[in-house]
This record gives sequence, C-alpha cells and structure tokens, in this order.
Amino acid sequence: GGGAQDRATGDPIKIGSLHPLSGSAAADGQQMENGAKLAVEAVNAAGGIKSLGGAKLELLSADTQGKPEVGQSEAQRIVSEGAVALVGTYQSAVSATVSTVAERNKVPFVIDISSSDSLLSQGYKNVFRIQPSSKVMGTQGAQYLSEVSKAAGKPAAKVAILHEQGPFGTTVKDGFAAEAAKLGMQVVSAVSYDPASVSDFTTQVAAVKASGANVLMVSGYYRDGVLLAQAVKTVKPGLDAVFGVANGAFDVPQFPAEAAGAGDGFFDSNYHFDAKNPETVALAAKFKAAYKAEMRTGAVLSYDAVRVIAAALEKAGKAEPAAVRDAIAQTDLASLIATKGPISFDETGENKNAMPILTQVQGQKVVQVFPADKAEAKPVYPASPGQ
Amino acid sequence: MLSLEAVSAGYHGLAILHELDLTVGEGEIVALVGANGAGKTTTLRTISGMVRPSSGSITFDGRRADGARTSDLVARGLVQVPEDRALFGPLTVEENLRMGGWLRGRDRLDEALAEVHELFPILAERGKQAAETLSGGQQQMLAIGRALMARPKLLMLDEPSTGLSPKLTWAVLDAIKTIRDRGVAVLLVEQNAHQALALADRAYVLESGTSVLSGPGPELARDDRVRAAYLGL
Amino acid sequence: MTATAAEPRATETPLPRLPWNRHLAVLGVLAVVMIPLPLVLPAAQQAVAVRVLIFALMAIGWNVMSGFGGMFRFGHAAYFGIGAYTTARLVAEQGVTPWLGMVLGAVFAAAFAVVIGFFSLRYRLKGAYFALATFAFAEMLRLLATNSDFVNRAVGYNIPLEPESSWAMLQFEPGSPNYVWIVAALTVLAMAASIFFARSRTGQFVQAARDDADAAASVGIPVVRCKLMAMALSAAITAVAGAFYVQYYLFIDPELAFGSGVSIQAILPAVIGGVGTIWGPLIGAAVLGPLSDVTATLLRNPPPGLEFLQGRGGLDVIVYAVLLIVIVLALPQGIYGALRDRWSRR
Amino acid sequence: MSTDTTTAEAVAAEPRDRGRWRRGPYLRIAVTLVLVVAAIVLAYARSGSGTIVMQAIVTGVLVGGVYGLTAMGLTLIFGVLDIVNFAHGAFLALALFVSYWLVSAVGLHPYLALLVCVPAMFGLGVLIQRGVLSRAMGKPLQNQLLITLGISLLIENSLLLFFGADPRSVELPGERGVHILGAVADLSRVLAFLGALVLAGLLFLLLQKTRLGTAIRAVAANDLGAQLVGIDTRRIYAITFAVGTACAGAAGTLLAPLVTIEPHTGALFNIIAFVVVVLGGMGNVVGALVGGILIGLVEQLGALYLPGQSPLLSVFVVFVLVLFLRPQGLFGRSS
Amino acid sequence: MTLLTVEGVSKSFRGLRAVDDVGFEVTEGSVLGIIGPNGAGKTTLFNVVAGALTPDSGAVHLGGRDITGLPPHRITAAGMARTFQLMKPFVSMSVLDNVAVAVMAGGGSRRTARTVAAEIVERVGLGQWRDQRSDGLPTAALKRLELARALAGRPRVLLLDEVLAGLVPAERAPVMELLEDLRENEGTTLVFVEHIMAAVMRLSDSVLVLDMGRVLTSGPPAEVVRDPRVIEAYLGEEPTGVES
Ligand SMILES: Nc1ncnc2c1ncn2[C@@H]1O[C@H](COP(=O)(O)OP(=O)(O)OP(=O)(O)O)[C@@H](O)[C@H]1O
Ligand SMILES: Nc1ncnc2c1ncn2[C@@H]1O[C@H](COP(=O)(O)OP(=O)(O)OP(=O)(O)O)[C@@H](O)[C@H]1O
Ligand SMILES: [Mg+2]
Ligand SMILES: [Mg+2]
Repeated sequence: GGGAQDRATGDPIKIGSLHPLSGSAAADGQQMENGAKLAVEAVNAAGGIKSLGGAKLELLSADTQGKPEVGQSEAQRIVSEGAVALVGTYQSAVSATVSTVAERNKVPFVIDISSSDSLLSQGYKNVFRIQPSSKVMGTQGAQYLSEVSKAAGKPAAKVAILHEQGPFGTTVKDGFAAEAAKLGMQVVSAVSYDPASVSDFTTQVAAVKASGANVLMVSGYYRDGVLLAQAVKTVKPGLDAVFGVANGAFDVPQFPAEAAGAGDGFFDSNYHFDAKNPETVALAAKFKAAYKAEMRTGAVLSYDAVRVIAAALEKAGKAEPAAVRDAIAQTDLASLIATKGPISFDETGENKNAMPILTQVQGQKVVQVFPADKAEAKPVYPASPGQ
Repeated sequence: MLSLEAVSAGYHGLAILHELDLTVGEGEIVALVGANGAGKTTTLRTISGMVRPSSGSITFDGRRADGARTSDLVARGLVQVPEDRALFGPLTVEENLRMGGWLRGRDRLDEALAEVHELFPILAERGKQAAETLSGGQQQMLAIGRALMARPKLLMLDEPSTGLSPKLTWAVLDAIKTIRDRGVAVLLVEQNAHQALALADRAYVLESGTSVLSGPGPELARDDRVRAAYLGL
Repeated sequence: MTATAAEPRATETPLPRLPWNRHLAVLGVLAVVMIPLPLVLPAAQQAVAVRVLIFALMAIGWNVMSGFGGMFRFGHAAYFGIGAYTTARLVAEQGVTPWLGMVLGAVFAAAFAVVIGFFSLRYRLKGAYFALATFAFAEMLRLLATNSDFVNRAVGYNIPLEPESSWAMLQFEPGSPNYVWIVAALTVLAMAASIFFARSRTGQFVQAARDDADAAASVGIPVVRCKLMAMALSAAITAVAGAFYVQYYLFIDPELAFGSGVSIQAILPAVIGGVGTIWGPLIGAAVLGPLSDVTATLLRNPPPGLEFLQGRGGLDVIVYAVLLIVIVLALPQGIYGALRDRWSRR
Repeated sequence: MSTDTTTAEAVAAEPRDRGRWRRGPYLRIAVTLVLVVAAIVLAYARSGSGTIVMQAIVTGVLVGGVYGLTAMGLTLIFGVLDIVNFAHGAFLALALFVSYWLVSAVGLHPYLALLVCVPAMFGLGVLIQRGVLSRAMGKPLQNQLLITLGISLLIENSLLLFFGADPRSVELPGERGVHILGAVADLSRVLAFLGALVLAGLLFLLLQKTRLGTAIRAVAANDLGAQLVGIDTRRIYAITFAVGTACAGAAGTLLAPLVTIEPHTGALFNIIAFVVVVLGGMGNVVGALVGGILIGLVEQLGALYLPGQSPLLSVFVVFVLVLFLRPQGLFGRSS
Repeated sequence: MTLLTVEGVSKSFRGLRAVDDVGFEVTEGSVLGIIGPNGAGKTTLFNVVAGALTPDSGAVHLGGRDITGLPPHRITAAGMARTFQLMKPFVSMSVLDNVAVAVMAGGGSRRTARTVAAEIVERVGLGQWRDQRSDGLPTAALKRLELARALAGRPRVLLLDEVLAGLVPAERAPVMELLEDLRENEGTTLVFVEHIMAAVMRLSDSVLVLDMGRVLTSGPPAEVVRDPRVIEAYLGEEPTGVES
C-alpha cells in the first residue's frame, strides 16, 4: 500500500495527477493538469480538509508523455511518494497501465478522461470514471438526434455514419446504430477512417451526398473534425445536420474559429462542462485569468476528479488510500459538468449520472442547446451545414 | 614550386611519414617510388590536404600549403588524381569533365575541354556515357582529363597505370609527357618503376615514410639498390 | 618480402586468445550483482529498472541482427508485437501461462522474421530500402491488428489480475523483486545467447557477410541462410521482451506493440551503447532508460536559478533530445565502442 | 584501392531479375498507368458511382501532390547526403508555425509567407547542417537517424514550449470549393498541388541544369572527387541540406491553410513522405511527385475497396510490392 | 584430365555484350592466363564462372559437374575459389580472422580454424599483419589477403583477378613463387587475369586473349604475344623497351 501512513500531521496530503504534458495530446493534457491544479488551490483556499485539521492538498504532477510505460512508472513513483489517490490520464492505453498500478497498490484512481469501456470491465475495485462511457454516449446521441429532429418537424430518417476506427469511435458507433434502429432511423452507411493519417474527407463526404442521407453522424477527434468541416463546406452535401457524437472537435471553443465558418450549425452530443452552472462559469473565468486560454471540458473533468478525492478525504477523515477508496465509492457530489445528477459511482466505478448534452455551433460559438434544462439557446434544425 | 620540409604525417596518431623532404620544380616530372606501404599515397594525400601533417611545412607556389583545404589547394593549381580515381559515377563523361573546371570561368571551359579531347579522343566520343560504365582504362583517362580541366600548375598522379593493359599504359605515360610539355609540373607515383624512372626528370625513393635516395630518374634506375629492391632485378 | 618493406608492427606472439570467456565471466559477475539489486531499490526505481531491462532485451535482439548482421532494421516492433500479442491472447483468452506465450511468441516471431527476411534477401533489399521495408511490415501488422477481431482490434488486451502472487502466471505483489529478477534473468540469457552467437560459426559468418556479402559467398559462406538465422535469433529475443512487457504492464494494444516508437526504442540503446558490440545494448539501455526520468525529475525540482523552468510541458523532452544528440555526436562508436577504443589504444 | 572497374564488381550485387522492367522508364510508366487505370475501373465496379470515383481520383491526385510536396526536401537530403532525415516532419511543423505567425501576427497573405518562410528555413538548414549534422557526416545510418530524431524532438517540443499545445489554423482569403471534372476540391488544395508541380520543376531544373545542381550531384557521387576539382564540399552539403529544409518551408506555407497546426502535425506526414521517397527513387524530385500522387490515389481508391480498413494498409502493401519488384524505387537508378 | 570447362558463355548488361560466347577448357594442374584490353570482359567472365553472375547462356562444368547458375558458396564448396580485383576484406576483422572465417566456411572446425589460418597467413607472407584489422592495410597486404582467403578452402581451381596489380615489381616475385609452389606441390589449377605480361609469360601454360567480350585467340604464351592482333588490341608498341 501507499506510504500515506507516514504522513506527519501538518504535512500536505498528496494527490497524483498524470497527464500527457508533452507529445501529441499535450493540448488536452495541459488543460487537464491546469484544471487539477485549480481544484487543489480551491480546496486549500477554502481551508483544506477540515476533518483532517485543515490539512492542505499537494498535487504531484507527472508527464505521461502519452506513453503507457511512462504512465506506469510515474504512477508507481507517485504512489511510493505517498499519494493517497490518482487522477488522470486522457489516453485509454495509459489509463490501462495506471489502473493496474492503482489496483495492485490499492490506491484509488479517478479517471477524468479515457473512454475505453474495457477500463472498467476488469473488475478493479480502485478505479472510477467521471466521464460517460462510449456506449452511453452513442446511445444518448441517437436519442438526442431523434428528439431534436422530431421537434423541428423534420425527423432524421437516413443517417450516414463516419467514425474513427479505434475502439472509441467503434463503440460509439455501435451504441448509436443500435439505438437509432430502435428509434426508427435508418443507418445508410457506416464508414471508418484512421484519425492518425487521414488528410482529406472530400471523397467520404461526396459518398455521403450520393447516399441520400439527411444527417451525417461523426465520431472522432479534433484534427479530423476540422478536416471534415472543411470537406463539408467544399462538397456541400445538402444535409439537415452534421451531428457529432462524442466528437472531439465540434464542442471545443476554438473549433468555430479554426473551421472558419465551415463548422456552422454542427451539433455535438458530448459530455461537456455546464455553461449554465455559475460555479462552472466562475471557474472558466479563473482559468482564463490564470492560463490565458479558453477552458475546455477536460480541465473541468480533472477539476471534478480532484474534488471527488477531496470530498472523500473529508468524509473518510483519514488520509489513507483504502479509506479514501471506500469514501469515493460513496461519492455524492454536485458536478461542474453537465450531468443527470450528482457524481456517484456504480459498483464498476462508472459515474451513474454522467450524460452527454447537445451543443451546437451558432454564430461562431459553441452553445448548449439540449436537453432543455441545460440549453442556452434553441437548437437550429435543419442546420444546413456547409451552405 | 612545391617543397616539403621535414613533414611527418599519419593516420589516427600513427605516423606513416617521418620528416620527409621533397621538392618539385617548375615543369618537372618527379617520380616517387617505393615499396608497397612505404607511404607514397600518404605523401600525395598530405600534400593535397586530405591528411594533416603533424609537423613540418609544405610550400606551394611560394605560399604555405599545409593546413589548407583540398578544394582551396585545387584553386591554387595543385590537383591530384587519386588512386581510386574518385570519378562522379552517375554523371556523364562530359559532366565529369566540366566539373573538373568548377573553379574556372565558364568561357574558358570549352577551350579546356577541347584540349582534353585532343589528348584523349575517346572521351569526346563517349561524352554522354555515365562515367561508371566506362572500362577501367577509359576511367583512368577521364580522371586525368578531369584533373587537367582545372589547369593545374602541378598535377599529382597516384598509380595512373595500375590495372591498365600494356597498350594503355604506354598511352597514359605518353600523355604524361605531353602534359609536362605543356608546362605542367607532374608528381608521379607509379608501380611500373622502370618506366616511371625512365620518364622522370628526377625521382625519390621512399622507404618507411622517408626519402632514402633521390636523383635524376634514369640514374636511379641504374642504382643497384633500387634495382634490387623495386625493380626486382 | 623485401628488406625494405614497412616496419613490422606486430612481433611474433602466440595466437591471441579471443575474449569470449572473459565476456561470459563478466556476465556471470553482473548476474550475481543483480541479485540483491531489487531488494535495495525502492518500488519506483524498480519500475524504472524493469523498463531499462526490457529496453535492453529489445536492443540486444536488435543488435544481433542489425549490429552483428549489419541488416539495419527499422521494424523490430513487428517481433516485439508478435511476442506481446501471442502472450496476451493466450493469457487473456485461454488463461494459459505466459511462459508458454513467451516461448510460442519467440517461435512465431522467428518464423515471421525468416519468411520476411527471405523475401527481403531474395529481392536484395539493402540499406535504407531494407530498413523501410521492415518498417512497412511492422506498420502493416499494426494496421492489421487494429482492424482484426481476432486480436480485439484497437482495444488490445488487458491481462486479468491474479488474486495471489503466482510464478505460473508471472504475477506478483507490486514492488516484488521477482519482476526485476525475472527480467534480469531473461536479459542475462539473451546476453549469453548473443555472446554465444557472436562466437559461433554462424555468428562469425554473419559478421563476415556484413563486411562484404560477395566476399563471404566467395569463401563458401551460405550468406542467406546465416542471415536468416541471425534474424530468427534476433526476433526471438525481441519477442521475449514483448511477452514480458505484457506481463509486467498487463496491457497491450496495437500501437504499443507495433508502433514505430517501439522500433526506435530497440535501436536507441544499441546505438548509444555501441552497435555491433557485445555490451553496447546493455550499457545503452542502462544510460538511456533512466535518462528521461532523470531529466523529468530535474525539471520537477529545478536547481536554484532555473526555477522558471518548472512545469513547462515539453521541456523534459527537449533536455532529453539535446542529451541524445550530444551523446551520439560525442561518441559515434557508442559508449562501449569508445571505451574499447581507449583500452585497445593503450 | 589501386584497381578499376567498380562497375564490374558492383554487378554482382545487382538483382537477378533479368528481363523484368528492363526497357527503361517508359515501360515502367506504362505499366504503372495501366495498373492505375485498372484500379480505377475496379473502384468504379465496386462503388457503382461515377461521381464518387471521380471525387476519389481528384482528391487522390491532389492529396498525392501534397505528399509529394512534403517528400521533396526529404528525397533531396536522402539522395544527396545519404541522411535519413527524421526531422523533416518537424521542419514542416516549424514552417507551419512560422507561416501561422506571419499570417496572424504580421498579417501577411498566407502565400506571401513563402517569402519569409523559405529563406528562414534555408538559414535554419545551414545552421543545423553546419552545427550538428556535419559532425556526423560519414557516420553510419543509425547515428544520423538518432541525431535527426533528436532534432525533431527538440523542434516539436520547443514549438510546444513557445506556442503552447493549442491547435491553430490559417485561413486562405477567398477559400472555396473548385469544381474539377465533376468533383470538388478546396482552392487551397488545388493551389498546393500547383505549388508542388512548380517546386518539383524548379528542383529538377536546379539539379539537372545548373552548375550548382551538377556540383550537388557530383558531391553525392563522390565526395573526394568533388574536393579534388575544387568544390568546397562543406558548402555544398550545407546548401543541399538547406535547400531540403527550404522545401519543407515551402511545403509548410502551402499546407498551412489545409491542416490543423500543432507541434506534431508534421510527424503525420513523415511516414508517408518516407514511403514516397522510396517509391519515387531516392534523390529523384520528379519521382517524389509521381510517387506522392500514386500514394494519394492508392489511399483514396483503397478506401473504396476496403472501407473500414486503414487506407495506410493499402499504401504499405503497394509499397512493399514495389520494393520487391524494383528495390531502387519506381524511378530510382540501381546503384 | 579436363577440370574446368566453360562452354559458350554470354553475359550482357543492358544491351552491352560484356562476355560473348566465350568457351575454354583447363586441365587439372595447369595454369591458364587471361589477358585482354580493359573492359574486354575478363572480370565479368570470372563473375560468371564463380557464380556471382548468372550467364545469359552457356554452361560451366567443374570436374564433370554442371555448376552453371549455382550460388557462389555452392561453387566454392565444389572446389573453386576466387579473388576480387577490387579487394573485399572483412574490414571489421583482423587478417587472421579473415582467413579463419574462410577456413570455417570451407568446412574447418572452429577450434582448429585459427591455427590453420595462421599457417596460411604465414605462407602468403602476411605474418607481420596477422593481428591487425584489415581496413588499414596497404594494397599489397590486401592483395595477399585475397589470396589467403581463397586458399583457405583448399580449392582445386583458383581464379585470380589481377592479384599482382598494385604491387611493385620486387613484391610480385614472392607472390609468383607462391603460385608456382601451389601448382607444383599441391596440384592446384590456376586461372588468372593479369595485365603484367612478365607474370603472364612466366606463369601460364596457355593464354586466352579476350577482346570486346569475345575470344580473340588462345595458345601458348610465346605464340600469343607475337600474334599481331594481340599486339594491336592489347600489347601495343612499347616506346622504351620491355620491362623484365
Ligand atoms: N586510412 C588509413 N588508416 C590507417 N592506416 C592507413 C590508412 N591508409 C594507409 N594506411 C597505412 O599507411 C601506410 C602507408 O600507406 P600508403 O597508402 O601511403 O602506401 P603506398 O606507398 O601508397 O603503398 P601502395 O603501393 O600499396 O599503394 C600503410 O602501412 C597503410 O597500412
Ligand atoms: N554493371 C554494369 N553495367 C554496364 N556495363 C557494365 C557493368 N559491369 C561491367 N560493364 C561493362 O562490361 C564490360 C566488361 O567489363 P569487365 O569488368 O569484365 O572488364 P575487364 O576485362 O575485367 O576489364 P579490366 O581489365 O579493366 O578489369 C565493360 O565494358 C564494362 O564497362
Ligand atoms: Mg598507394
Ligand atoms: Mg577486371
């Protein structure tokens, strides 16, 4: 087990934060690291962990470089330096090796982002996840599409799917397609692509145009999302909507500007910070002041992950990993991201109340449009993307 | 024109040349003979700046030449045809020759080219052929021709006849004389010591990196020590 | 010989004895020294030690073929991945002992190496072309694995955690010295294999063929067969590294197994340590493995005066990159190569 | 060595595939074309839609032009200096960021950035060659590989440090879809393709028709020989490497409106660029363009045959086949 | 008894007929010298006979066995060894190890290989270089190393491509003596290419003259050198008197 017992009173309580601070995912990793830092500062500023005599938190940060081996040995190091809990890590492969370190050392690990369903299907006792699973996102995405299009009086009948070929995109697609069939939507084509090497989508979008689909569902990452927007603008496929599901681009604040108008009207059904929550809005302002960058959802998830741990410490009254783990399992904490309810974990460690919300690019900004209680604006449907 | 004074040089700290003295005068053919491994090639490489002397001095045309870079020495008129010819294999014969005149003005190039073609007519005939597909003898002629394109004041030849048929050997040695007659000094390393000495105005005998004998070529050819050691007589 | 020939450099001495036995002796001493190591190292350092030794295994494998054999490969990930996936699939789906996976993985990798190697040699690929062809094969395996249900597509495999420590399943308590011992033992075995190979008939032939294949064939060396044997051994050693990797990290996916980063990791230590030398890969791994940890640690708590560097993303990699360039420039023969040159100079 | 006919000895190393593809490049080009046409017909049969196939062809050719563009500097450095330059992608990324900076901070037109980016990258190339790579000349393949790997890590992470990790983009004023043969393409992509054609033409002229180009080829053929005709080989090496990086600079500017600009963007092109270099024959800039287009077509048409498989798979299959049939690349010389 | 038979061998490079319908026979224990202008196809002929190149047509028989198109190592195993005009040492190895590897490749055991190799090294006069890496050796030593390696497999036929080129006249003598010794005392059959006529005259029983890939003439050395066609194509008129 961890060396938390050695903690002399007055020493800070250590929490490990493992993110890709360099490498190809550094943009998100640094956001998340900053989110975790802000959470620690917030807890300390509010008087620390009161049940432990106001003990302060200390964040032990590590750069996983996006490499599972590095993640593993850094996690091992942080655990042996006395961390009582870990947050991380963005990439599923890295989360997988960090999970084994957590499980074997019996130190709780709260995953902020990593979508792979297999992470929580190992029967591990010490691994929890805040974001919704890929399957939930796929299913929920189909429901949103159905509801929004019906409400607009133009029900989505034929849907074409374009998804990245990894486990993430595939699982999302499967969940979406199954639910879409139930809801009476016809999936006319499902084409996958390699997000690492794709450099142009015009052929795929031309094929979508030829297929007569009225909605294009897209599940992928940031770079490919931007490319897709460009292709849609070029080909003008005459769709009612480009509908992202767990799309890594369409709900990112920079996206509208980067796509230079090409992304107008794009939907994304994704886990997202709750822009209607004043606490979140305050955090966004703080984030911007501290790091000179627009806050993304990832930062909020890390923020929440650290808060989950802080709350568990408060509840346990002991800075011991095992006690913290048990307290995390009992979490009941209001979230800064849009959810169905407070963060609370089921027996596999999945956040029961995690859910995606629907955003849309309107007037060069990403706004929340659905469900109604989270909506900042009304969804525009049909959105006639690319016109 | 060229003089080496007490030059020592070698590879990886291992000395091959020991305090070597050598001079070549204006318009002279000087031959350098010696056993295999005596350091003939090393001498030429040192003069050309490919090997740095560890001590001693080299003067060429009245200026210090040791420590200078090979390409600068070429600019000063000191040109070598190395043992392995160092042709530009994929380039055509004509391109090879034109590269030989790299440092010369564009206008004088055609003139120089004509002179080389006159000396080695085969090179004109094969102008468009890639150098690497020439036969050994043709390659040797090309290497000499390329060196002449730079209009050297001193031409150094390292074993120009090795591997050539007897007929071509005569041709090459003959060409060397012609070159000298055009006013170019020649420093010649040659295995056919007999011919080399016959051809040379002066010669040096190199042994273990130092010159042990020197004098007019034909005279050395009659020296008993030389006959025994190098001519195998 | 004539009297005027260059001075003899070597005097009449009895035939020099080759230093093979010395190599083996050093290896033995090293093995003994390794035994208490995990007992004194803290858990985090043990993790680094294991990573170093996995690198070393890969580099030893790479060196057999690319160092001794001169066939510069840029696709060792293929063998590593075959070893890793064989083990992972057997353990995760059949619950078979990983030791079997290790052996089978080595066999499969060797077979794959021989087939690919045969075609590459048959079509006389050389130099950069050979390197890139091998790279292409590794990439093809990665793409196939990513899209094949047989190996779980891009999801890869999680190795189930055992409830108890188990030698049979190669799983122990976290921080157990057994991990270090096992990978150290594998490394010692690989080193021994590499030493024996280098001194074997085939090994000598391969080195001759590396220097000049035409000359080797002309003295009667069956060049293709020898090279294929080197490839097979090389692949097998690398596959063992892959198998152990899976068992230690308990996770594998196509990128981890077949990605180009893996191939680079096999090359780095060998080049830093000394290509084509017996000890190069091991020394290189020992230097490089902890290097990134050292730079990361240094920048986590920067020395006085450099505090502004703290927490800048990417800086640790920059320092690492600069060190890498400096090492390669300063020691072109690798660390062992440079040391050996210095010794022999004396 | 005091002997001759390197060629006759080299013959022993030549592949024994007598008779195959022997009749010079024309037959090779014809065979390649026939295969391409066959692939197109098959793609049509498979997808059943002329517009989609047409779109795939147009996109393939245009994307291929971009691949060729990224490979041009690489093939030059590879062919002449014999350096497997892993840093090429990083140079590209650097050029992308320079272009981005020129457009966003200085307000230049994206293509005017060429005027700054190309000379700047040329200068950087000289610095890197003189400062670092010249010390590794003549060292084995793997040493240079590691050095360029180090340089690429250095550049990418410096970009990360200075520009941060957030993705950026450059917008081409007047960007729109252009209709070509019933297919559409971004204007910027068409312009990048034209840029690739121009660049290939310029490099070809430089290498084949100028004195400097002949000197570059001479140095590539025989370093010592070049010194012996008075060529300052150090200078030529530096210039060649710099021309290679300047190509990356040109490619970066032309690509800037097309891609998401991140420190790692260049690395995405690296692998394909290597494949293109080998396909086209090392040191052959026109080959790089043709190879790039071929890869672009394979990728796009391959996606029609095998939807769901990564298009890279078909690229690598074609690559390995070509290597086995012609180990020196489609348009390379056997050496 | 005829040991080596070459029948109508041809080999072209991209249209150039480097070797054109060349045939000859060598009886056991005899010495055949091959001469001809540069580019006549001598090295190419060797490459074909030794298996480094496959002939376009024609056949090679060694001791009655058809060895056409066999890979080089099989031909060596069948009893034929060759040297390279452009020397090809195993540069990372010492002179002794160069030869020891060749001994092993010829079937020698690993234990005795170095001892056997040491004898050969002495015999060709490389003793003083024995433990030196072969990459810094002077030309003369490299030529001898080629010879030593070829001898390691105890060949019945030895193909020598210009082993004397690059040696000063005085150093040619011991090598020629060695070749004579091989032939006298071990019955080795020699086929050699050489431009040094003194050696050709002294060593060969018969001479084959190639020109432009074809056999120009063949016969006893004294006759061949008087043939006007040979003088025209190859020997030329010496300006200053024949070297001895
Ligand atoms: N690159 C090198 N590295 C180490 N030693 C070398 C190198 N080149 C030559 N030598 C050594 O230097 C000595 C002199 O060699 P050099 O080539 O100058 O002799 P040479 O007189 O030209 O002989 P040859 O007639 O064989 O050409 C030889 O002992 C040789 O081994
Ligand atoms: N790879 C090749 N490509 C084209 N032509 C070649 C090749 N190899 C050899 N040749 C040509 O074949 C002919 C015969 O060459 P070969 O080396 O056999 O001549 P040689 O008689 O050994 O000459 P030398 O006495 O100069 O060594 C020459 O014209 C040569 O240019
Ligand atoms: Mg010499
Ligand atoms: Mg020859």
